[in-house]
Amino acid sequence: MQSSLVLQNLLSAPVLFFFLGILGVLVGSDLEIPSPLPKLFSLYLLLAIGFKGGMELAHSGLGPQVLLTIGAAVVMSLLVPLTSFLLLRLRLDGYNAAAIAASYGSISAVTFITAESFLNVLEVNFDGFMVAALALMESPAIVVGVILAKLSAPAEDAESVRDQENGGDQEGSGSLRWREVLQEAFLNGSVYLLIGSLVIGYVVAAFSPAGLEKMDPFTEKLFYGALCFFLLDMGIVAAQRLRDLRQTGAFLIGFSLLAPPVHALLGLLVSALLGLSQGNTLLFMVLCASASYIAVPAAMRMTVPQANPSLYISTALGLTFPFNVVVGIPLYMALTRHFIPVG
Amino acid sequence: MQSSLVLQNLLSAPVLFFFLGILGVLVGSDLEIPSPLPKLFSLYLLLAIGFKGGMELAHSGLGPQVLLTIGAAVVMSLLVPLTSFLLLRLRLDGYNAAAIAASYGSISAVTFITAESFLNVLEVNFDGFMVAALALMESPAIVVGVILAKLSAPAEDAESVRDQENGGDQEGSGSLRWREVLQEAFLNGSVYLLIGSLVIGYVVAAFSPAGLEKMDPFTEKLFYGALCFFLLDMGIVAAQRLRDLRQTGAFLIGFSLLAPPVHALLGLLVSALLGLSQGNTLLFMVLCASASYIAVPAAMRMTVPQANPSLYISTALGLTFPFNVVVGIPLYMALTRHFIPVG
Amino acid sequence: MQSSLVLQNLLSAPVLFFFLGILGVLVGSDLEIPSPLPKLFSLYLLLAIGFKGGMELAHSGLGPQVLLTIGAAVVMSLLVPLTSFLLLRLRLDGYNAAAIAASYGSISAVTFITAESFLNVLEVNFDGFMVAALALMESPAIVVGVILAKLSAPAEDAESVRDQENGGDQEGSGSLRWREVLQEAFLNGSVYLLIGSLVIGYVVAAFSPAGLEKMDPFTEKLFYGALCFFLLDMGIVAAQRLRDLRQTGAFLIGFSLLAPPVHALLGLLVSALLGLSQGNTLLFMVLCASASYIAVPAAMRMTVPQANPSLYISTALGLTFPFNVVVGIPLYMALTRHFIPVG
Amino acid sequence: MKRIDLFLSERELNRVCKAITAAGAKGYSVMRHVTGMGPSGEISEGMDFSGLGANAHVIVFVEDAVLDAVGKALRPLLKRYGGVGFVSSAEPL
Amino acid sequence: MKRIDLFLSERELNRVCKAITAAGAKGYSVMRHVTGMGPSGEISEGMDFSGLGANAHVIVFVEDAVLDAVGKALRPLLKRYGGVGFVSSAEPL
Amino acid sequence: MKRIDLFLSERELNRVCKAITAAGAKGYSVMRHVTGMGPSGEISEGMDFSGLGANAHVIVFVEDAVLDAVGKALRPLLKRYGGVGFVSSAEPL
Ligand SMILES: Nc1ncnc2c1ncn2[C@@H]1O[C@H](COP(=O)(O)O)[C@@H](O)[C@H]1O
Ligand SMILES: Nc1ncnc2c1ncn2[C@@H]1O[C@H](COP(=O)(O)O)[C@@H](O)[C@H]1O
Ligand SMILES: Nc1ncnc2c1ncn2[C@@H]1O[C@H](COP(=O)(O)O)[C@@H](O)[C@H]1O
Ligand code: NA
Ligand code: NA
Ligand code: NA
Repeated sequence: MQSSLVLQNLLSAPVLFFFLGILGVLVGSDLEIPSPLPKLFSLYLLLAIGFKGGMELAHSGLGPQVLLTIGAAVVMSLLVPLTSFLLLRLRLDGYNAAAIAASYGSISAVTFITAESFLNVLEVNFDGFMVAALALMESPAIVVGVILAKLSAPAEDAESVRDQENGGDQEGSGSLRWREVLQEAFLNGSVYLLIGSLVIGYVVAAFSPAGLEKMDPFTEKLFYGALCFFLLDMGIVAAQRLRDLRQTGAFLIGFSLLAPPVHALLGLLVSALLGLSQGNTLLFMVLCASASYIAVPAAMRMTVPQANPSLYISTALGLTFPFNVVVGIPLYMALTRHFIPVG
Repeated sequence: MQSSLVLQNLLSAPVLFFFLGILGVLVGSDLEIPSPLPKLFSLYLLLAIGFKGGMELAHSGLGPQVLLTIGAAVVMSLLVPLTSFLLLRLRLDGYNAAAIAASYGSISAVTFITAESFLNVLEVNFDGFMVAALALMESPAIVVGVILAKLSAPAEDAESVRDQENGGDQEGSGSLRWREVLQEAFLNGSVYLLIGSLVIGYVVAAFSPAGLEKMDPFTEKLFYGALCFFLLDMGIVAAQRLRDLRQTGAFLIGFSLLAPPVHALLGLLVSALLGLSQGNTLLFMVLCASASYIAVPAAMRMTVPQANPSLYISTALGLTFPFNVVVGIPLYMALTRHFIPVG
Repeated sequence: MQSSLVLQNLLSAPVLFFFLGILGVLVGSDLEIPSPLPKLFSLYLLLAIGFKGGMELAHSGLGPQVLLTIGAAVVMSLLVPLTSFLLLRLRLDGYNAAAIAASYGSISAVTFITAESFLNVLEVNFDGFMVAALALMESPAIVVGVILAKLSAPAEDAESVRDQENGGDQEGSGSLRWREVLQEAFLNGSVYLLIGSLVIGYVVAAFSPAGLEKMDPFTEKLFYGALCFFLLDMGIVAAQRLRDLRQTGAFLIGFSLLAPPVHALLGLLVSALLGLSQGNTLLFMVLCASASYIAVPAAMRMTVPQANPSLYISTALGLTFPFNVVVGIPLYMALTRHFIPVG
Repeated sequence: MKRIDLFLSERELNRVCKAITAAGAKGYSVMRHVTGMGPSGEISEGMDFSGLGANAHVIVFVEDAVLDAVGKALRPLLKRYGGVGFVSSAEPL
Repeated sequence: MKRIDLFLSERELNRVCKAITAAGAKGYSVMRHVTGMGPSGEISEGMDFSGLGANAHVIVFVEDAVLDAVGKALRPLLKRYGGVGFVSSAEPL
Repeated sequence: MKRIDLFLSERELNRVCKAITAAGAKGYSVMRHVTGMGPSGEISEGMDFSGLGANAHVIVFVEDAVLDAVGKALRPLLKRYGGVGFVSSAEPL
């Protein structure tokens, strides 16, 4: 049964297109999705998933289970960076450890979407409020990452950074820096679009439900195919990142492949305690297991410029993302089926 | 009832996404739809609305009421620039007054589309031939604008322009200039695509109706969602334009907020005289009330380069467009319901 | 009946949008589809047609007729360049003759898709395996083209090319050159995407058919409209190419208008021998008649840089493509109806 | 040899390119979707779909002898429709 | 007159543009979706949608007198966030 | 320091970039979707999806000492596949 889950995932259209992209790079095809087309698909997926999530949230309401699950998700996005940081600090300096930890505390929306598609094919139900959990896990991890970076900064370094800052862009005091961090954490384009679409989906479902049906062809019908197209590009990009792993080192490669299942197990534990359904458990595990390559790198680049972007991008995008999409999702589903009772 | 109309508009998906875009700029999110993606949506909307309009025109036929309505629309697109010009001349030089007047005589396809969506949600019928009116209101306003600019040009200035022209691009005589104006007015990309799609929709509906059903998922089903996506970007762009209003001055701000309802009232009067249905009346009012930020600026930039583009773009896009989409449409609908008898 | 076929083609939405694009350039409209949007549609069409073809291939299976037809298609893609080359050599040097010959041996996916749409409207059946034939006709023609170019290269020239190569990019021996040719022939982005999507469509249909229905809105429903949009751009591009024909000369213009019907007749003969259905016959003829303006030019530019790209692009895109789309397809259908028995 | 850099609205591009070749330059390159700020305000990427259009950046490498003709052809266009131009020295690679 | 060429991550673009105008330059032009290679590795087009972003190329033509101020404003930004800058000579067309 | 500007078909880009780094340059920047006109005709934006592809603009800032090596590596490529290259002087900001 486990192996059938793996197969069912491997033989699904989205994962096959992901492989097609990876293979293209490996065999040397010049296939590429020119910029800014990937951005179009990425914006579309965020808008659609947010809208649908908000719509379903309006139907299910904000009961105690919903709030508890979302709360637990936020706690996970604060916890995971802390434990990851301690581990990463064994080999990396504070800046890089903090930036990578933030990435793993946050989430990958595309991994989540792929898991949803997988559940759809298996005909396992899940709830729209999981999208709210997704949306609320991005920002806390960023804030934690910045705090960790500041705490681990050598004293003079912190000083000189502040000086540069003052000289450079005339921004002055330490308090201003915080505004920047919060802005990067909460108003990052992808976070903002996801939360905004969620709210809009909620409002439309609650107040003008006639609009839902008219949105359906765009946000629902088109979704699966657009995901395939985007995963084709993700495969290309992930494979290109694999080349960077030479400079990444064995430690980080190990981390990026072991962190996902470990965090997924943590998520399974929490899901069991919360009494989540099988579908929601898989999604919760995927949220914990996945790492951000959009919102967090964007924020870290601005707030912790001392960290090397290629380290956090390469691991999250080149290893953790493919691992979760290909192996992780069916593996977590097998665990879910084993430990979580049906319905 | 009026307030419920406003609410129904405010809580519709397209308007909410428009707000999301505006809010994003105001709070400082870095959300953006990179170029040329907005162009994709803008071309798509023109193609789809043209095709659907042509299709419905083929069904309704070109009866006297249709021709009369289209004729009245064209007359409005000649009249509105004249009255606007007289008003604007109070404070602005001839070039700028002419360019802005042309913009307000012409139309905004996206405002029209948003009004159509609004009518759909209210389940109020309207006719496909209104798209033909839309398509035919762009060019006359441009021609009037250029004539007004020429008439108000100081004698020596007109002379020197002609000289420069001759020296610069060797284009020679004054008659050639007219060819350029007509080309900008009638062959402008957006005018051309809209009219072309209208004709194609008509032809396909009349001669190979089997194609209609196959176009439906693209031109009809996808439309509402694509409109939402595009309005998200329009919100971003409109809000960015708001910054320019500092240099615009109070007079122009007042004009851009008062002209729409005044022109809409004119449109209501004409609609009542023509005996249009409620749905068509709203669309007619919206045509009169809206201002162009695509075709007209493109044409004015080339034919009246003495005018300051940021004046006509900022007012049409930064104020008039949001006003119409948010407040105008439900307001005009309330007036329609009050003055126009049901079907 | 023949003339009704021509009309039915001329009045279909895709062909009308193609005309709209051509007309736009001729009358001087500034309508354009900015890059990389055409690439989006081109990638989408390849993905969708490949996926659907693979899906139908899985349903029909790989019987002897299927393999025979595909084999015959590959043979045609080897034969056509040879005969074309002999003809072109009358007036052109070996490099240019070889590059143009390769283009006419290969295929145009958009012409094929337009023919499929035409069959759909006529309600004539055709088989999914024809897409496999399409996919397999691109690479052989490229290989033949390169061989022809090498064979016709003057001895010293071949020498000096190898030297430059060695000096230039340090790539060394003649065997390495072959790797490059095969890579351009088989791993060219568009070939790779088409074959890859075909395989994925096959695999999904065979192993996880639940995914088919979810892909349907993207790959099937949207297809016709997207084709229209893309043909609008193809019209613009084709018309722009027409300008280059001045330098092309009468001989090449004649070739690009006569080669398609001649090759189509060859295709008709083969189809009759194979006992193909009417629908498959039309598609086979179109494959033989069309010329490549994507995969082959991309490959020739790298492997036969001595040839003048504007010659092979202008003829394939500016003349042969419009000829096939507008006149060829209905003409070939008339011939099919005349010579191939129904069902 | 001289290198000419022009920044102007996409809308004027056709005219400018025609003037460049008419003045005797043998080639030019165009980058579009350029944004920026100049005497007449800011051009942001968001305006690309509007009638205002974004900017284009045109680069022309010409022989010293042709510079004058190109400059003479372009200056009135830049003055009339807006845009800026700069010249520097270069040599073939 | 001087021509300044900057290559930096799109993410820093806003800051850099503000610094340029604050330092007294009268205009600048921006090209986005730029890829490339530099001391800190390769930036490929594929990364454009990710949080890393692609590069931007900023061109600023300034009077010689303003060069110092612009350089002073930009150097710390380039040092902090990455990116490179070069100067050459130019004159108005 | 020298500034090298290359204009060539997107198709040759990979080769050219490899040659640049192999010749010892420490970085380069690439702009794609470039159109233009040169000895071998016009490249318009519409051709971007076709096999011809649009042009790319590559900018390389190198130490004077490296210029020769880069030039030597690039000239045969430009000759073989088409494209042009120019050099001018520059200094770090
Ligand atoms: N000093 C400058 N340096 C670089 N680009 C400039 C400069 N001044 C103007 N530009 C560019 O030229 C465009 C048109 O300028 P203008 O219409 O004169 O404001 C601007 O949007 C900028 O892209
Ligand atoms: N020598 C150079 N010539 C041209 N562009 C460069 C050079 N060095 C760096 N760059 C550009 O600057 C970007 C940022 O460099 P960095 O972050 O310092 O690696 C690179 O991605 C390149 O686009
Ligand atoms: N003199 C020039 N100035 C600027 N760009 C040029 C020049 N000549 C050629 N180019 C560019 O180089 C590309 C390739 O040139 P070619 O293939 O030699 O015709 C052209 O399409 C232009 O983009
Ligand atoms: Na996580
Ligand atoms: Na109006
Ligand atoms: Na062929």
